[in-house]
Amino acid sequence: MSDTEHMSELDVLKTENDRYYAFVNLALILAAVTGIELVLVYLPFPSTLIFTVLISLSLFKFIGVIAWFMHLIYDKLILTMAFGTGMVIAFGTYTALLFLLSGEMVAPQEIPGR
Amino acid sequence: MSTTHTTEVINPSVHNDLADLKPEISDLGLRRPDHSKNVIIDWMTTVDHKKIGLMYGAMALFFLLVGGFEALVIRTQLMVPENDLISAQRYNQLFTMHGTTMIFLAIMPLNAAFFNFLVPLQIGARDVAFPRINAFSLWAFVAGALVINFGWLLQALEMFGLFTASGATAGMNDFVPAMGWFGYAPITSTEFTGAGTDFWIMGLQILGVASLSASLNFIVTIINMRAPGMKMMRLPVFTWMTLIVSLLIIFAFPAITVALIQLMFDRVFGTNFFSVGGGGQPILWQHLFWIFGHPEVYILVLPAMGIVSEVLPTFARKPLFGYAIVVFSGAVIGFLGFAVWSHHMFTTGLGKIATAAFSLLTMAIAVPTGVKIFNWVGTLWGGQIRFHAPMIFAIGFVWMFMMGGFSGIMHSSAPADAQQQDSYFVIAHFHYVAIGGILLAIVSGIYYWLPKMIGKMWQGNLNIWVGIFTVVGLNITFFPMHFLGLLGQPRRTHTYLSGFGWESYNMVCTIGSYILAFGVLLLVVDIVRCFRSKQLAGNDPWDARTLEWATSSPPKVYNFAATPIVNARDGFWADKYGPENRKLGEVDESHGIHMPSQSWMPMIASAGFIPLGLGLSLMQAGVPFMGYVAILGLVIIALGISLWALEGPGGYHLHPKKESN
Amino acid sequence: MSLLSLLLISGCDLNTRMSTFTAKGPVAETQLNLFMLTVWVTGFIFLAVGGVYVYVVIRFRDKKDGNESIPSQGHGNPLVEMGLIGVSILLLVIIAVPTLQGIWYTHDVPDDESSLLGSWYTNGDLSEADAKEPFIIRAIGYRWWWEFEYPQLGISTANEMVIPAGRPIHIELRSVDVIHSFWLPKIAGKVDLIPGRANSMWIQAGDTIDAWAKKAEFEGTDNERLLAYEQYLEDEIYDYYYGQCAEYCGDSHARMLFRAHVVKDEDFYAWVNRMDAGHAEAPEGMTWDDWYASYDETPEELTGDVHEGLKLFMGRAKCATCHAVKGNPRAVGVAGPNLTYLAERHSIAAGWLNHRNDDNSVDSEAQLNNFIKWIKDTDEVKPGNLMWKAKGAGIGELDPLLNDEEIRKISLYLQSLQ
Amino acid sequence: MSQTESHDDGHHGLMVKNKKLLMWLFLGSDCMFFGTLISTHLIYRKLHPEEFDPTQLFSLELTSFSTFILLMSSFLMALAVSAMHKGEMKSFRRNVIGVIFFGLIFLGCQVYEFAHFMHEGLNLDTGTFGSTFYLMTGTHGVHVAVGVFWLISMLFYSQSGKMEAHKSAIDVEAAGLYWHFVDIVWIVIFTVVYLIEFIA
Ligand code: HEA
Ligand code: HEA
Ligand code: HEC
Ligand code: CUA
Ligand SMILES: [Cu+2]
Repeated sequence: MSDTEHMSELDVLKTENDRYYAFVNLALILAAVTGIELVLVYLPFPSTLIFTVLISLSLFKFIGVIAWFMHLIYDKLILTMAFGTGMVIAFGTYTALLFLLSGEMVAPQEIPGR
Repeated sequence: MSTTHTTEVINPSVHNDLADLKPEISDLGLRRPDHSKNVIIDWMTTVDHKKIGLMYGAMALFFLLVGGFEALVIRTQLMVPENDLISAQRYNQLFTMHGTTMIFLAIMPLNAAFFNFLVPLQIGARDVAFPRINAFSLWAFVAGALVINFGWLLQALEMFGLFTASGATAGMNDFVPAMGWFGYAPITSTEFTGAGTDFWIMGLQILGVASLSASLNFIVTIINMRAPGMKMMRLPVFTWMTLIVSLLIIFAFPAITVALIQLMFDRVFGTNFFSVGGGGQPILWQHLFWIFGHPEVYILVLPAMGIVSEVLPTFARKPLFGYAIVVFSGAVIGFLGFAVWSHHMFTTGLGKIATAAFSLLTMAIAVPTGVKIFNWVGTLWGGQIRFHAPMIFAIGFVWMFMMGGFSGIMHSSAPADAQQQDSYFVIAHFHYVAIGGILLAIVSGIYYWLPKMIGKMWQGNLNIWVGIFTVVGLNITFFPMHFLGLLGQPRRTHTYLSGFGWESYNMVCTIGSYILAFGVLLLVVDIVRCFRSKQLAGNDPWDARTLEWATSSPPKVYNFAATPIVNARDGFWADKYGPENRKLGEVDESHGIHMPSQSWMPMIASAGFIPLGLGLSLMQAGVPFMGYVAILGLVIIALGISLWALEGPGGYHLHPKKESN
Repeated sequence: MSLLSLLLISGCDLNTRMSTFTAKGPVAETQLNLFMLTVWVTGFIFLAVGGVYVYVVIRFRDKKDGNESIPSQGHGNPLVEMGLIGVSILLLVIIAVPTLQGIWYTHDVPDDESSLLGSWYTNGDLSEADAKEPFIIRAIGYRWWWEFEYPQLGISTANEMVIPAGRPIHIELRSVDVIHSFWLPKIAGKVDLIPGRANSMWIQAGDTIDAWAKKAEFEGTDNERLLAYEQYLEDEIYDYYYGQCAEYCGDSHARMLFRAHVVKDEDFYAWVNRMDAGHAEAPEGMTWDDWYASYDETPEELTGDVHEGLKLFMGRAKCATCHAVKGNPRAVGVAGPNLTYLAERHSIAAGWLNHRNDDNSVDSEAQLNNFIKWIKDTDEVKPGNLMWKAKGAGIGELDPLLNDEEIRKISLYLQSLQ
Repeated sequence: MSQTESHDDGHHGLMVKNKKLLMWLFLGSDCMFFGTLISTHLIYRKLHPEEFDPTQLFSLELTSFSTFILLMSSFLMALAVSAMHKGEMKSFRRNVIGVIFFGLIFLGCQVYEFAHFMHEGLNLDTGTFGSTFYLMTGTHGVHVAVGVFWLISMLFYSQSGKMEAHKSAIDVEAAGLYWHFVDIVWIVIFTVVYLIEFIA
């Protein structure tokens, strides 16, 4: 943690101890969410609803790990920018790609003479 | 104030701070190769960004000649219709390797040479953030270049009857890649091409590792290693462009890395990523390639723009017009570049909506590019333009690049592109931006910075002839190609019938290419003459603006005896002409300068790429035992990296005597 | 430089065989117009920016007058920047709007009544479904030749297609091996044939009568109109068009050419009927049944060059294993081009070997030489092609190879396919 | 590479350690890397929805379990980094052993899963599904394996006594970032590759 560099030993201990609880809570939540996800897919709700919820939950886990375990919320903005740029480009590009390729354009393999 | 063409003689022994230093023992218990008297060992184990830059430059110039030679053979073959100087197969290998060589082995490393040499100097740093990773990038590049070109060796041996493929590979005679520089599936499948494709895949993969590691290094360097006072908005534009290009590289290369892995799996393990029989879609390769490929062309051109943005202000003796907006438009070009990849695929049946979207986004790129052009003109406006060699090429760059950009705009109109795509019109477009743009800028950079790099000054007026021959040659070679394309000549054709009205154009193009090549040859001669020149350059031969000119030429290992404190954009200029409060300051370095230790490990680790790459390629071709060679390569890499980690960073301290000026 | 370009432009003929400057159909015309628009717009910018640039470089050169004072260190001017950005965007909009129109127009066969096959095809019966579709040709790319199939008309040909003038045609693009690209510059820009992908495009040689009349602002009775239109087609459209594969597809990519004969409706119908019937008779007027009876039992009685050529074609030379000749019940190969009415084509080997006279007739002497050359040096004319080596099936793998006499006879037989 | 150098953490305007910035940039780049792999898989699922029905093969229970394992390893990793910052070597070592252990379990599950799938007839060359599935999850597995190897090296290095809490904290943190990233990639894969296949 870059911000610990300028802290005294004691401050480090204190912040780390504070974070400890955040970590434990997050771990419990992550475990619970994974359990919910597992159950959710079998529930008889409309599939779009389940789909949306699943994606949101996964997003939530994703952000949770990045923000706390990876300290992004504690750290300098530049790191969020470095990672975020990659995320945004990857997400944008591949979402576009997913729409660019469509099943309609798929043709069976052409065999001479058929 | 220093005048141009300083002739003061500096006694090289005065500042020799290294003489009394002895190598230390690393954490592994081995002697570090520091301060070796053996020149070869010294260069092979160096972690000095300046030496690494020079090596990149030398290697890249060599490959520029190789690629240029390949182009000359291509042009000679096309001089007259139905020529049979070389076979179709050889021709196809030549243009594939010409494109690959020029882009990955000539222009990219030439840019890397400038990054390496200049960025730490321009930001007032001692070195890059990770000097050993930097050395690793260099040697990985060399390994990749060797793997890609290995096929030529086999092909040459086969041609002279010294080698025939036998055993599992019996009958194979295509060892050099021949599927075009973008290797569209499915011609890259084992059904259609042989070992050449594997060398290409593995070579590009290794080059990718080299580029990625170098780029990560540069981003960290630029963000973290700046001298005090060197705020982001005070960075020289060249450094800004390096930063943007490095970001483009780290976000663009993974796409092709994965695509190459998938292709390799198709070839080696029979997967179905791109093979139609198993449901694969060859079109996917095109998308993945261009997701990388289009940012790649801006990766090539942005450093060139950076160079020009340094040269023009220096020789107009004015600051860059609209600095902030030039930087910003560079970033916009870079990131818009991720949103236009399908303009290379207008003829693949994208559908109306996608075609329209990519058409418009592509046009949008003209705006930030135009901003740069306008600002360069603005820089010259009201200046005091001195036509020294670097300036001649920079002025040529703006002009020629603009022409290349305009044909890009013609491509961006999708229906018009339907007639242009895969014709010589495209060849004309990108050679204007590549040669008229990038190459001229790089030549300008060479003329500008070589005196800094080697401490010697150019002699005579050969540079004018270089300028005349390259600019005239490039226009004679590539201008007619616009017409060739519109008259229907497709690219990548090893020959053509007479009667289509292409003969005279082709003849003119070929003649032009020889004029161009002669220009390049003169450049090489001029560089050699510069190396042998007796005239010393002095710190600041051009009356320049940025920090690298504040230190000696060539700069000492430690770059700056005392880290400068920057108080203005164009800090060195402000130091010379600015008000008192803008002059450079100095950090107190009484505790000495920490220098990194040299190391064998980067080179050893990257040497492992050679057996890995060749092994995997030949294994797929069916050569026995090659799997083991590949594993050996992996072991070498792992070993190199582990020892590298264990030997520790080391380092020593220098106490340079204060420079006199 | 500009002098040189002027020289090039004025000194050179832009009406060449594959020139995109002489557009002969609405698709190519749209594309050409757009191109010219980009040329004008960028040309204008070139002159404007380039002019200022040259002026600046000359005006502000260092006068060497000993005036060493430093020029004013101006940093920029936001107003100028914004203005220039605005102008750039405006100029781009000028290109963008017609580009969008062009993209929509060139994408699909126009959606109107007269585009349907049923609205103009009067040569025999069409199925209901076919009549309601545009005219379809399936272009299938092989390394290194083209198959052109007319699914609605039940015929198939190779490398030289025959199409009626003034009729929109929907082309389905398919490939059996690698990517090829269909490019007929005077009629339409290219679209790729990508394996595994259902690409298509539309082409049309010359305007339809309505479009033409509108463009020419023709006034007059229907009959006059028809005649004048016919004259326009005669003068400008009926012709022999050159095309080429435009995507690198391996060794002989340079030699993967094709042709389109654009003809009047009646000629097109006649051609279709001939292709449909195929070669109903064996040489010298024998029925195929008789010929095969003799071939199987008393082959020595079939004498004369053509008979002997056909015997070789069916027998030792194995030609029929790869080639189909409609009518001939045993020549039904599919690995190579369909050879029905081969001798009427003006080129072979996918357009590489030509035998066309200027008056649009076939030069039979050159044709014979080309057949001989092709069969003898298949691998030299097109390195790597399947006819020479095909895992044991190629004629380069015959043992012994065909001798000159045999090749001559086969070629003479091929010349009888007309 | 626990000892990647930073010979001079100099005067950085932004006060982020070199190695940390390097690692985050690398992870940003890796987003593109896994983005390519995952999107290839999704694209082929979209193009050939009927080609293969993975619900017959996937065992959600097993995959949920290994997801859980990986999440917990991430938790331990966070604790290990924390311990390192506090200079508590022992606690650091304990947590890292836990991470390694969980990582190995995850790999074990994956090996088992692959073996099972192959036995059931899903191979690398089974249509596009086999190709994309194995390459994507396999690449992730290789990342996990590299992480495990890295942590094991670190463990041994800490045993050798050469590791000083404050100097090496950054190395541990870099390894930690890498490990967490591998975890979040799996979070995505778990949802878009496994779970959504089961939505009725
Ligand atoms: C090396 C660098 C480089 C650069 C900088 C560019 C710049 C551009 N390129 Fe180019 N391009 C290539 C390298 C490059 N290209 C290569 C290598 C290929 C072919 C690959 C292959 O197939 O092998 C290619 C191919 C290519 C194609 C595909 C052609 C095809 O295959 O059919 C297209 C299509 O849109 C295109 C467009 C553009 C555009 C719009 C720009 C723009 O960035 C240009 C912008 C610049 C200007 C417009 C000039 C200055 C501006 C002004 C003075 C302002 C005012 C102007 C206007 C308002 C118009 N390029
Ligand atoms: C940035 C890159 C770059 C550069 C600088 C060049 C430089 C040149 N290129 Fe390049 N070219 C490409 C990138 C580049 N090219 C790419 C990407 C392709 C597409 C490939 C593909 O389709 O896959 C291509 C394709 C291409 C073609 C089309 C081939 C085809 O489609 O069939 C042609 C044809 O004229 C050509 C010509 C030239 C020429 C004459 C030069 C000249 O500038 C070269 C000038 C000469 C020199 C620099 C060398 C000087 C040498 C000597 C003085 C002699 C040395 C002697 C010995 C070594 C013995 N190039
Ligand atoms: C193994 C398959 C094969 C055999 C056997 C074969 N051909 Fe071919 N033939 C081809 C293929 C494939 C082509 C297309 C080659 C090309 O243009 O690239 C071709 C092209 C031709 C053409 C040119 C057609 C055109 O429209 O351009 C002629 C004529 C021809 N073959 C005649 C013959 C004769 C005569 C024989 C026997 C002596 C023969 N072929 C045997 C596969 C075969
Ligand atoms: Cu077919 Cu090129
Ligand atoms: Cu592009």
